[in-house]
Amino acid sequence: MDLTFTPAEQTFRDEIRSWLRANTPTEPLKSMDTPDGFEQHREWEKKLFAAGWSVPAWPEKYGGRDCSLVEWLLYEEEYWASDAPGRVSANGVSLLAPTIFEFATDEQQERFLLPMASGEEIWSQGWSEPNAGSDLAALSTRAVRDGEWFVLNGQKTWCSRGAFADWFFCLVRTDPEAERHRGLSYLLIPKDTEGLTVRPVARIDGEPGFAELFFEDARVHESNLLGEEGQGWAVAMATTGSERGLNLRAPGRFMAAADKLVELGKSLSDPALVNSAEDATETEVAAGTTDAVARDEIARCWAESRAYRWVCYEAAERLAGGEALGSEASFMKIFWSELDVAINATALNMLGERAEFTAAAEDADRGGAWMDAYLFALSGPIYAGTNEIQRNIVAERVLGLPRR
Amino acid sequence: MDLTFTPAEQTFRDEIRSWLRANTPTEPLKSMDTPDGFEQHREWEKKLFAAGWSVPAWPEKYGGRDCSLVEWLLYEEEYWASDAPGRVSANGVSLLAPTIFEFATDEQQERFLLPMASGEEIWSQGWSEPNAGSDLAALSTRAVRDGEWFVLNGQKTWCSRGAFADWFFCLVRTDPEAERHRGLSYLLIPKDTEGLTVRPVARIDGEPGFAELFFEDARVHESNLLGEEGQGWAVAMATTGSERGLNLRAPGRFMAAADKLVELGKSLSDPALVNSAEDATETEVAAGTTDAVARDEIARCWAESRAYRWVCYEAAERLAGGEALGSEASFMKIFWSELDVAINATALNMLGERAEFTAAAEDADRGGAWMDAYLFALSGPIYAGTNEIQRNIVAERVLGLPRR
Amino acid sequence: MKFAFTEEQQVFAETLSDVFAKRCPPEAVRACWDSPVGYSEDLWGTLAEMGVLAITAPEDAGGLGGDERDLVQLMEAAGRAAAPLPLLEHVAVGIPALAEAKGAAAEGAEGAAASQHWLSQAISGEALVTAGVRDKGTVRDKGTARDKNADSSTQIQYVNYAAQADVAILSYQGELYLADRKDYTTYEQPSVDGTRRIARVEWSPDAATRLAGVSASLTFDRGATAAAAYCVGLAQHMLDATVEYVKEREQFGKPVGSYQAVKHHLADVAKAISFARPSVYAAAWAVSQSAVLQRAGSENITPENAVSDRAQYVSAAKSLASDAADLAAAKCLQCHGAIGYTFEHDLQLWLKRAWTTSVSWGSASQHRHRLATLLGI
Amino acid sequence: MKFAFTEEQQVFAETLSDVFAKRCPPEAVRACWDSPVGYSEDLWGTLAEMGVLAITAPEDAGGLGGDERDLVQLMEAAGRAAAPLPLLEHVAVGIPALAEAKGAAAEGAEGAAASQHWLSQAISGEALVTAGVRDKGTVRDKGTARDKNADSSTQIQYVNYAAQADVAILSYQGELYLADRKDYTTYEQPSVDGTRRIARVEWSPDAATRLAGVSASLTFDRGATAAAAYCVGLAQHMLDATVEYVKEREQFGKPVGSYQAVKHHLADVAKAISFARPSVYAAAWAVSQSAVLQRAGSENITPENAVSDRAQYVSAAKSLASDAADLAAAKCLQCHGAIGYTFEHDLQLWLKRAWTTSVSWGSASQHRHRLATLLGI
Repeated sequence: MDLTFTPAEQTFRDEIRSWLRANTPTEPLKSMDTPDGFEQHREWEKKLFAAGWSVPAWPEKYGGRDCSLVEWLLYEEEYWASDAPGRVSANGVSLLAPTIFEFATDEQQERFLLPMASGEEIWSQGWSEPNAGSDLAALSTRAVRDGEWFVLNGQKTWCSRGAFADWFFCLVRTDPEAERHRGLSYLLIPKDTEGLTVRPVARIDGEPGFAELFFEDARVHESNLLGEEGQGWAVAMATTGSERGLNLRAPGRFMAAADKLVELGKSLSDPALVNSAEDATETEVAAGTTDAVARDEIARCWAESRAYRWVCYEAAERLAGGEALGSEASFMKIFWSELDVAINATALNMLGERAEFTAAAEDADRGGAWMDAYLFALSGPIYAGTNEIQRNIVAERVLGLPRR
Repeated sequence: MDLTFTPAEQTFRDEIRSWLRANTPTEPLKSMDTPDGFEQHREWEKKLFAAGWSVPAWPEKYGGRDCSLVEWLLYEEEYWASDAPGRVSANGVSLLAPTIFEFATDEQQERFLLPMASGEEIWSQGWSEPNAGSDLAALSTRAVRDGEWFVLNGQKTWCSRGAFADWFFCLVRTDPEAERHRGLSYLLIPKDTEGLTVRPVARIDGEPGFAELFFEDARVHESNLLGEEGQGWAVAMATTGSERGLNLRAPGRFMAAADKLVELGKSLSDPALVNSAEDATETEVAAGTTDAVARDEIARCWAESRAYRWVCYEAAERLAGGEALGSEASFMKIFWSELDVAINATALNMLGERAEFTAAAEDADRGGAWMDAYLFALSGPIYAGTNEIQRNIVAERVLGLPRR
Repeated sequence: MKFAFTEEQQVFAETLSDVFAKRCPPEAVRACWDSPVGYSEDLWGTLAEMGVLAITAPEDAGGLGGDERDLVQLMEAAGRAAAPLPLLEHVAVGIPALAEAKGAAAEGAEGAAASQHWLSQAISGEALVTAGVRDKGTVRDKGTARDKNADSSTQIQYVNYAAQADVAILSYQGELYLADRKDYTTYEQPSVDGTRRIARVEWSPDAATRLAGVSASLTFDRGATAAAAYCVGLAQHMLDATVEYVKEREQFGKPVGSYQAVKHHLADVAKAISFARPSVYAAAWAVSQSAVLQRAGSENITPENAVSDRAQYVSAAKSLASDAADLAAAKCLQCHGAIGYTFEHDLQLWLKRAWTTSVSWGSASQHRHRLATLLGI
Repeated sequence: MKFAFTEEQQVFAETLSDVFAKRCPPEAVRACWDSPVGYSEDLWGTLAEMGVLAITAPEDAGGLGGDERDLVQLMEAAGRAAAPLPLLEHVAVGIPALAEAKGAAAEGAEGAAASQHWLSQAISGEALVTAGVRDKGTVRDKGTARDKNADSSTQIQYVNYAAQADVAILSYQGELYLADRKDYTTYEQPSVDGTRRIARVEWSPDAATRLAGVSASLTFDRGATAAAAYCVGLAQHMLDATVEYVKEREQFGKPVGSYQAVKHHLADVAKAISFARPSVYAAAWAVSQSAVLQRAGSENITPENAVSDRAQYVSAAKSLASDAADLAAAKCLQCHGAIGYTFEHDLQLWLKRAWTTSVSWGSASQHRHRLATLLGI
């Protein structure tokens, strides 16, 4: 048990920190879910890649640094602490890439990994369907073999970044006779596929953060099949592990958010701004001050952000020792998604009547970033398997409670 | 919408208040779940009855005052505000009596109601069985007809006040062929019935607050059948309505508890006792002080106690207008039981290291009453149908969600 | 003690519910996002014609002489529809304050005179009144433009419909003032809720326009009670809509509403609403009684007690109602899943009104803070 | 960075788990309710023989030279067994403080000398050490007998095992003192947890017995960290026992553990434990490092920072662990239903230790208060 970073780890940390300090855009980029903002973020990905900081945990041949898990956690801590832009390539890098490393042919790895790392090809996930959300195995998009080709018909939905993405990784039904999670296959589909229509869908914030995909006799070549035909479920489940576990939401992100919350607490805790108790029978209800209730919540959020950190360092140690994460990833997904909501809700509660101001409001705190982050956080308990489903998984697979 | 009490209501309130002020024991009685304490509480019931304050909502012929529901709510407010002893007769008066008024023969009403009101006969409920708790319809205690008699075999459990009670009201299976809630009957059983063994069971606080009943060929006369044979479920459900609704836990009880919590908050809020922030890097973690987090919780508890009050006055108005309460009683049961836990948990949290002290500890606040009340409150979310079952009822019967 | 509305009040509330159902469907709410005034002037005109704007005005001023008990279910119905209308500012707060501004002290004479003018305009709907009632001015928010402003007499507030209104009732150091639109400057602050029209208001209090005889504290409590009722309505609609959705939506071969986790989420919402609502009604009663006492002067109850009691009722009600709206928003979004997270789905219209209304006129924790102080802690 | 225990530490923890499983079953815990000392002297003797009491003592004093990293899993195992033993007071807090009381300033010479005497007695188990570490003495609880006492030099604290111990380490104004049993008076305060032996201690600090060179702050954090580990163990056992129970217990024809509400209650408990535990381990590491720094004097890191960092780690850990224990107690009781509410059932033994341990050495909210201050808010 030694939580001191080694000199090598410290050097690694210093290197990314310096690079970020020198290169992080001083002005925030536009939302990655707008046409302009998407391209701005793609340019940032290219810059990261050029400096070798796009995918540090990947092998060098694909643009990485072969860094250790601990170093990757440090990288994420530094990344988010620096206020660097969000990662428009995250769906590819975090969700698809682990699957490619595990299941793809050499040719596929050669074809897909470098453009993914460099930001030239941005990926979006096409799994959910209107009638297959929590119950993913119920999906019904058909892919019928026609020689070397699959012919697709059906609809996908909730494809994040899908409005502007270059490629989609999809789960489709290749064997209509097989039940539920059998008979599925995993396909990689370019956006310009004939017969594929991409309809942008606005998220709660009004930006087209989602897309719907409509397949009408869309033809996808068998070279784009990931893993074996009919084995799509097994292939996909490797990715859901990544999605719920370390890969998608590293603790650095929440540590940085909790630290910002502490700063907000400090900035509002000037005693001169705090409502005195004697006034309370008057009309005043204090706005925008850090009362002790908020202090309690801030401390809780901060402690939880660090708890997640230690959980991840502990998991990294076990993963480095050859163990797998398994169903515990469900714990993490519940934890970070609810922590993220709590951090931003606490901030909004402290901001009082200014909480609702958007980026367009002159008086918004941090350019409306708290409300933006809150809106984003609200999706956390829903996507990648609702937290209700995750709690079932914890209860059944970790605790061993009976399924029914 | 007029929340001012009428002169008549105010007079009624003044009368009970004066009587309680003059008659409430100055020293707390012993626990009603000890042999001595039980008899002390029975004496108190007799005193209440003699003054006409045992069952004010009952008809005069059974010792009541025929008071209105609003008056009864006022009576309860005054009763609990005065720190009068707990009601050892509550199971009879609140749970059984409404059923007797609705289902009993004239002879049974004559036989049972006056001794119940006067405290001469204290009742205990015998419904749950080791394998029929939440799933009450699964109960299996058999009652076989033998002429004018029922012959009982089986076991009952969680009979509150059962260790010292004089009578039990039980739900038993008279038709073994009928499924679940069919084929049950409602029997009134004296404690000295041959073949009935009463085993006291200690509650979490160590006092024999429960009893188990063992029936071995115990004979109960048919004159003690309440309602018709085989109709026990319908008869019993009238009682569970009472149990969950207004009758068992009137808001006055929680208003008084919340008021005591406010007093505790005041007594601990002396600024001289509050830890100053500068000390916090030192070893001190303040104990026994009212910080703003506790203030927030106190205010929440107080607001909720009043919310329950208004819910009950609104319900009283509807009941007076001839409407029935129905499944909304499940709301109330969830609400008061969780409020009761919250009130006492807040107090214990404020007391810090003194929270754990019992009545035997010289330095306990209010003679350890907070911990006693907390222990008692913990049973609330469990008994009379767990709060999980109540939430199912709300969802299915009030909101109309599908059962499965 | 009679905890019930009159039949007249019930009929009125149902009538208004019908009007909102017909005239303020989700598409109408959505349309207000792009309207400069943020509300349907057409519907507002209809309400004026129906006499709704006159409810809280005294009969001798041409009003209906109603009070908060007549208004509370209207606000709740407006909440159910997520109706973006200046009902709170104009009807619940503005008109009663204008009506009370008579028999004013000398220094407020101008305010009193002006208030009579604006009162009749407000009742007819010819003029729009808004209100921003805060404190004595000693407490201010960091991060506003206040700090940039060298003139220390300039006061800052955030006021809904400030730019759209003809006249605003603004508070300064525990007193209320009447400010003509030309007497204050507005800087619009776009809100996450596209139907809000919040502006930073900069103005300099002028003793001549003080609304003498009008209690700022009572006026604040009117706003808080109206906001609380609106919160209850918002929560109720979100619950109803979600119950319908989870009955229909199937996953794993059965309605998601048959899963116990979903049931318990929604049971919690139903419970929160059921316990907030009567407290809001009680607060409306308390405000109405407090206003009577203040008008009549002390008789049986000292006004001091009445004020304290009223504020307890109001803070209890708003804290419960804000919490109910916030809980409903969180749970109903979760039970909808991704579809509820889209801009296309109507749920977002209610979510955003819930987030903003639960905070305005005091958030739950701010009102608990006030309540604790009132209780002497 | 290596977030893992050594194989030696793992084996040690497993060995102790086995000892507790065999020697401290629920009947043994129950027996301690009626024992005057409140713990099994027999088992305590066995631990002394095994060298467990020597873990935290330096090698040059005849100890094993271990630190908090060696201790933390032992405390957790003790919590799983609800073991009523003075491990926290004696091993986690008392012995390290005695060991550090050397090179004392002149005024503390007597304390330093005495501490060497008590240290060897404590390691062997011949003497029992307890500890009550609070503040500078400026903050006191109303309702204690303090107010009755005219002599203002008399200090009051509540200390577990105060009457049973041979010597107590007590704090006054941020300094620690060594108090022989004869130097303080005890008034036992019966606790809801029948294995606790809390007494009100009255004593007068004597400069001659000051433990110079021993940080009261570090000593407090040792106690808080040990209590946090114990809380995690308590929570884990309650969860395990409840999982077993709900798998077996049937209602409506199936195990109650198959109902989603029960599943989610227990998933929440499992999550709370999983996230508290690594934080407690990190706190143990931070305390051990802080102690090294304090012994060595400042080298790379200023001791000031180290103290602040350590306290952040500890307060984060204790708040999470206390919350986990409280949540586990609430949910596990609820999932047991009435059977868990009886004195006969063993669950109550854990519930009561959870309620008391979650509060002692700082409750969750008290530690969050401290943490917020440390973070500069």
